[in-house]
Amino acid sequence: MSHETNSHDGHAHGHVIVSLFTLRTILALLLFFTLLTVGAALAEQWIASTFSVVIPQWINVAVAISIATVKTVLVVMFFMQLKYDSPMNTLIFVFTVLTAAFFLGFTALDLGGRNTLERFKAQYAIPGGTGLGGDNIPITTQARNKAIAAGTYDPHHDHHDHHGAQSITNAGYLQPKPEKGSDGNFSRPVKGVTIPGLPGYIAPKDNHGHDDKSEKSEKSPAGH
Amino acid sequence: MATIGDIHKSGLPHHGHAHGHDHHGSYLERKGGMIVTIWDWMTTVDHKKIGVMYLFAILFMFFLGGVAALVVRTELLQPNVATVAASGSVTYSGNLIGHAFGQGENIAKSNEFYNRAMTLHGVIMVFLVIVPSVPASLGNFLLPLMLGAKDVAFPRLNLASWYVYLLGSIFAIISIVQGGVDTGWTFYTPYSTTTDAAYYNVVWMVTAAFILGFSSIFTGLNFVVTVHKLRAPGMGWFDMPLFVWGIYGAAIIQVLATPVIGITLLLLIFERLFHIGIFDPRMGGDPVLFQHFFWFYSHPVVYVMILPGMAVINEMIATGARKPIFGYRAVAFSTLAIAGISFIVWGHHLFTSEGEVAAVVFSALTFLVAIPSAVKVFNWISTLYKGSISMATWNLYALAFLWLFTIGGLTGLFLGSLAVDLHLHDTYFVVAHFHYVMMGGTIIAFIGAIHFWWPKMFGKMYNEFWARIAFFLVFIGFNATFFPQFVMGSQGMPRRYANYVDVFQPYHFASTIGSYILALGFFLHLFVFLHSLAAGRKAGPNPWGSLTLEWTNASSPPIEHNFDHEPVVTHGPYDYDNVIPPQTAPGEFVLPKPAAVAIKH
Amino acid sequence: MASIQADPHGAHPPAEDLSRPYHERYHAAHHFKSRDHEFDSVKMGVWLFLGTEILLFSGMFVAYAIFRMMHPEAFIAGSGKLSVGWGLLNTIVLLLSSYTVAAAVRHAQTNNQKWLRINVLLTFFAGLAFLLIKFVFEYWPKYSEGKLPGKFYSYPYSTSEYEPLWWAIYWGATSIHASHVIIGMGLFAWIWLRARKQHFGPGHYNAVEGVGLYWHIVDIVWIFLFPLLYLIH
Amino acid sequence: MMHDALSSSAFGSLSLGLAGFHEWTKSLFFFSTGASSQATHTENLFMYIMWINIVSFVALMGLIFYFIAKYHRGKQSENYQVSVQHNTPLELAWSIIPLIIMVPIFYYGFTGYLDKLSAPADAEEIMVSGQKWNWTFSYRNGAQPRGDQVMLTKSNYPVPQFIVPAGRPVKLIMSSKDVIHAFYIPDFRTKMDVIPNRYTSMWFFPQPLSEQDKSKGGRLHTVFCAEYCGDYHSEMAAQMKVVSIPEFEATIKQWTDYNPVDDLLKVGSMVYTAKGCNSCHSISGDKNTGPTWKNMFGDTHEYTNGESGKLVDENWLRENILYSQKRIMKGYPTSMPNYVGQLTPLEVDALIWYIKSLSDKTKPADLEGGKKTVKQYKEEAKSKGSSN
Repeated sequence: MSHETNSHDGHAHGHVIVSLFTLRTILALLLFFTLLTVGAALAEQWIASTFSVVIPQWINVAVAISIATVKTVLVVMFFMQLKYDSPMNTLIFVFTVLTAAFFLGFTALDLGGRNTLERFKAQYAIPGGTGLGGDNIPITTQARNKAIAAGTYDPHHDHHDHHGAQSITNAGYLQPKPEKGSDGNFSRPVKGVTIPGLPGYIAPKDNHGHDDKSEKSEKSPAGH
Repeated sequence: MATIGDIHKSGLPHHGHAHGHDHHGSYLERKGGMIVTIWDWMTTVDHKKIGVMYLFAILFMFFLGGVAALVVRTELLQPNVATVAASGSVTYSGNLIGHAFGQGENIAKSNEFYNRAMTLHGVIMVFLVIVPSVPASLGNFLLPLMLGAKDVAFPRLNLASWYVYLLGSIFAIISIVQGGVDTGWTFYTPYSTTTDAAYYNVVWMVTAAFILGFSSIFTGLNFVVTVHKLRAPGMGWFDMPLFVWGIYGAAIIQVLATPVIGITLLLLIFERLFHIGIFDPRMGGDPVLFQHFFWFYSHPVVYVMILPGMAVINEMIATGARKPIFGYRAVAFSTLAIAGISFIVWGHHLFTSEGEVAAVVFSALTFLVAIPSAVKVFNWISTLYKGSISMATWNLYALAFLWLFTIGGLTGLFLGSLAVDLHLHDTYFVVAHFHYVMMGGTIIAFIGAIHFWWPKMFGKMYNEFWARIAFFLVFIGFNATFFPQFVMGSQGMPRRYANYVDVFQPYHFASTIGSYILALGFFLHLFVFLHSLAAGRKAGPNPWGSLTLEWTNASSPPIEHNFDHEPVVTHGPYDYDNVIPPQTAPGEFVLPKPAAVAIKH
Repeated sequence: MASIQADPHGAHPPAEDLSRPYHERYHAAHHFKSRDHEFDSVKMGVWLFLGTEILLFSGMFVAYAIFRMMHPEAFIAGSGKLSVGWGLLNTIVLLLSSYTVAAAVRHAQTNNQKWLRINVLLTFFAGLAFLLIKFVFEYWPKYSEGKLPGKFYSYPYSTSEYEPLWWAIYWGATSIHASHVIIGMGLFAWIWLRARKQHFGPGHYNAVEGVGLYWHIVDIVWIFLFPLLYLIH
Repeated sequence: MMHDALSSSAFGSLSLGLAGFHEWTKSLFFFSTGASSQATHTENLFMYIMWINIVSFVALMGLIFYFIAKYHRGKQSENYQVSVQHNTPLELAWSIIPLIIMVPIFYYGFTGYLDKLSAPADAEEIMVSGQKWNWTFSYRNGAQPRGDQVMLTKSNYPVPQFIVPAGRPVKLIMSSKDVIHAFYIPDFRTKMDVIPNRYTSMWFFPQPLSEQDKSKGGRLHTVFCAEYCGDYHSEMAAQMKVVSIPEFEATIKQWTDYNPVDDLLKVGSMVYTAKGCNSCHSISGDKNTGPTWKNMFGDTHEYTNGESGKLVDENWLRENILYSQKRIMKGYPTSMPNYVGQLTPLEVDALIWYIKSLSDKTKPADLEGGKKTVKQYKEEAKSKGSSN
């Protein structure tokens, strides 16, 4: 194979030089869309709080993701020059995104709905794993207890540090998750079954034998 | 159509010519003293040297993993039997290896020892042996040669991948030296994040797998670009040897799937070290999410293992039968189909843990993968038709591959079928199935391929007689080891058991004896190879009479820059009907004169 | 990244005319036919590498999506505790740096050495600014308040039991992204040092192009992280 | 089935032959047949796939051997011929025919799977909990198995026996306390993972008892853990006993409490296995995940929080069982859960007596209190309660 001997062949095919004007236009568009997505999120909160309407979560998600996608397409086509590049590189990019989409899609197909399907069983569900040691108090409660014990807990603390509006709107967005153990969305009556021997959300009551558990059909869990 | 004359014009290095190299020495030629030579190998960017270094590293790791397998099989020779003395003290017998390592008196310790050996076997064989086996060693060596290129696209990245592989191996060995891990090679959470097996060992081992992923990515990325950009003049996509197609398909999967195991293992390390909660159900995390993450990589990687195995089979079958591969395009497209489908079937590893909808969808998709695999097998068998079938060791391995892979593939039907899988999941049936595919497929193809390309790589012939004896030992040992496991599995023997109920003992016994025969066969192969290196006869450039570029246009072993002149492709890789392959075997492999050649011109 | 670049010195250093700038006398590595052949191969390699980056981050995005579906209330509570202002500023910084890097490639193509260096330097400092904002105004306050993943969580005013999980996703995703920014800054420092020696010009700018593409992907990841973490509630 | 075949007279001998052959081939792969309705479905599907496999394998390998015999290189020159390099109809055929063959495999796998998952509404529900390395069961009235422990392997590791009614659908609702396990009943050809943060379920319909089964008092099936879970994974089993419905009802009623005539020592030994103490604490003196109970009573130990020198007595034992996270003995992991709320006072007392009885330092005379029966204990507790 002979080495290339010419000094250079200038701008060979495939080497497209994008003009600064194009680059600046794209930058301006990107900045515009950035402000738009923030604006959309704020506007949505404002609408929800001012008119006391519930805006479904998916609208928020769809708007944000769509704008992000438009921005990505701009970056990929012009800054990364896929528009002028070999189609092979576009193919690589598209296949990669497709693979990621399969990854997300099929995982969500399984896990996305399972917790809601089985929520009625939550009363008994035992969070296994031993990341926190033997006690079963949620880590958020532990943190609060610690702060209370240290005397640094402020009961009037604003829970929503940065978004003033959110504390109002959250009520609209949130379908509050039923307390563990409440029968709110039980599909069938609870039989008086507890699982003896399981640690967890069953209230620690020292002096009950198994024999009288069957009478107490609605056992309330420890409500931390 | 090309004639014999064309080939000579295109530069077949003749026996004499190859050794009369004017200024181009063999790539194996020493550059100076010992230190200079070692430094030369350590800093080389020559794909052939990197491939050879990979080959020896992989074979060493195969030895380590094999020893772990023998430990596992020996431990399972008999069930553990406890004898309770009148004083109340308990003694255990039956756990032979446990006794040998001083752990025989305590059932928990003995079981833990088994679990570590089992994990060691899995981790080493998957991450350090089978995934890099064919691509990193033979792929590195052969891909540029087959394409008529001087090197892979990014030689320094190639060297980097080798060093990353070494680094990963070192991490794995650190973990092993410190006592190993007992998580199983799948590292399922929350077991792997909470097991009391030496705390940092798990982190070492997971980090090793994480690092090895990068080695895999580098190799894959390199190969994809090489195949796209560095084909010799005149070589279109469908003029490439099918070996290249197989490696290409595997490389695509390596590039697209491996990053996901990277992030998975990174999160697992975080979880183990810091308990960030992503896989910890107590903090709202989800252990089944880990399984999805893990198998999103680990199922496609099954095809990273088997596609290169199939790739070498193409070359061996075609040369061995001296026939064009039947339905070249079907085989090439089935490679891509397997690579594509591999990304959407991972859920069949989770039939017992995932939701109903996902299970049904994944089951349906799983059956799709059977089609391209079946097409390949049919095409290979058809290739034998009216051929001239060689009985050399490497072709025996290719035929054995057909036998073993067919069993492995067909038994996959049981596991893809949901109702049956609920019974067979996590039993020895699964163990037998994936050993028939992974070992009977990839490793058998790999061992055969080493024989096939041995003369090209080292310029020496091996002893055919003893190699065939070793082959029969391996083939018989393999079937004796793993066939009983199918029966054991369908009867209900779960996998990863250190101990078992008595009824399974005959099968375990047969399996263990089989594994000893298998080991014997592999050791015999080792001696055959060592003997060849020390005292093998010199090999000509094309002892088997093949038509791909590395045989027709390069000497054995190849010169440093592969080819004297840049090869120009004038015939297809399997154009046996029209071209008499130049052949330089010393004696026993005389080729026929195809009548067709005379007729055609 | 760096090792993807093909051998810049070629197989045989040219003997002729060392006074000409490096990018003019550059020879492709010996196994390529021409500099264009090498350029195309390198670019394809970089794109494949970017594919692996996308899939690496896809793991974090999938985890985000799944946990969001499982514990929406934790994600709403956690998202409300982030500062949109700093997030927005960082987005703008990264977008600007994306522009400067695209401009740097253009100036390499047109042999405008001065503006090539300036743009590379600007990109480097944009990365630095991003990290400063991230660490000083986001990571540090959250760290000191105890808004940390999993076991380390100690912020007493949570409104959801699974808030530590949100912080695991937040810290995981942003720290992996930040580590990519740091790597990118290292690469730009390397590019700048080489640009000073006039290594890049119309005939040879593989490295600028490759590192630029990498930087754009880092930018794109942030384009998605910003709304997902800060804006969706 | 055999007797079905006999009853059809017309094709009696033929179908006996076929059915007998079918049963015989099945017996190569399964220990028992027809333990539940789903099991039969799975076995038949298995055998269907098996026959497809055998036919394809024999056909393919037959071809290979035929080709080798006919075209091996020894007789190459007269055999080597140019043949077609591809044949589109043939290749299409062998792509499409396997696809068609696989449709029923998928379909029957799918229906069988749904059948194994969706339990009828009137199923008998049993809660199953897995933990390292023990299964615990709980019936609808809160009863837990209090039968004898059985040894399935020869490794001296007792596993629980639980009962299910014959001829009534049984649904298992399962969850794990720690890592992932899998509940696997080989005879029923089904298993399901037991996962920490969610409930999984499976169901089956145990076939009615045969006369032979009845004479043995029930039919026994083995349960394995099929998902790797650590040191005792291979010992984590259970025995399922299929009994008649009346016996089932009577037994679970009896299991709601301990037998009134048993003494506390016996109850203690039952609690030891039923509550899974045996998975960590040996009684033989072997060190395990937890310290052995042999000679624990009346001895002193060091703890990770610096305490030492305290003589183990009844109160000390009570505190450390109920609030075990308070102090951990040196050299052992922190994995023992608090048992407060999970043991009845009776069980705690019984355990204490049991541990006492395992120590050489306890004189036989000191164990008199442990001879108290459950009935006596309860009466005492009642009188104490009323006096308060």
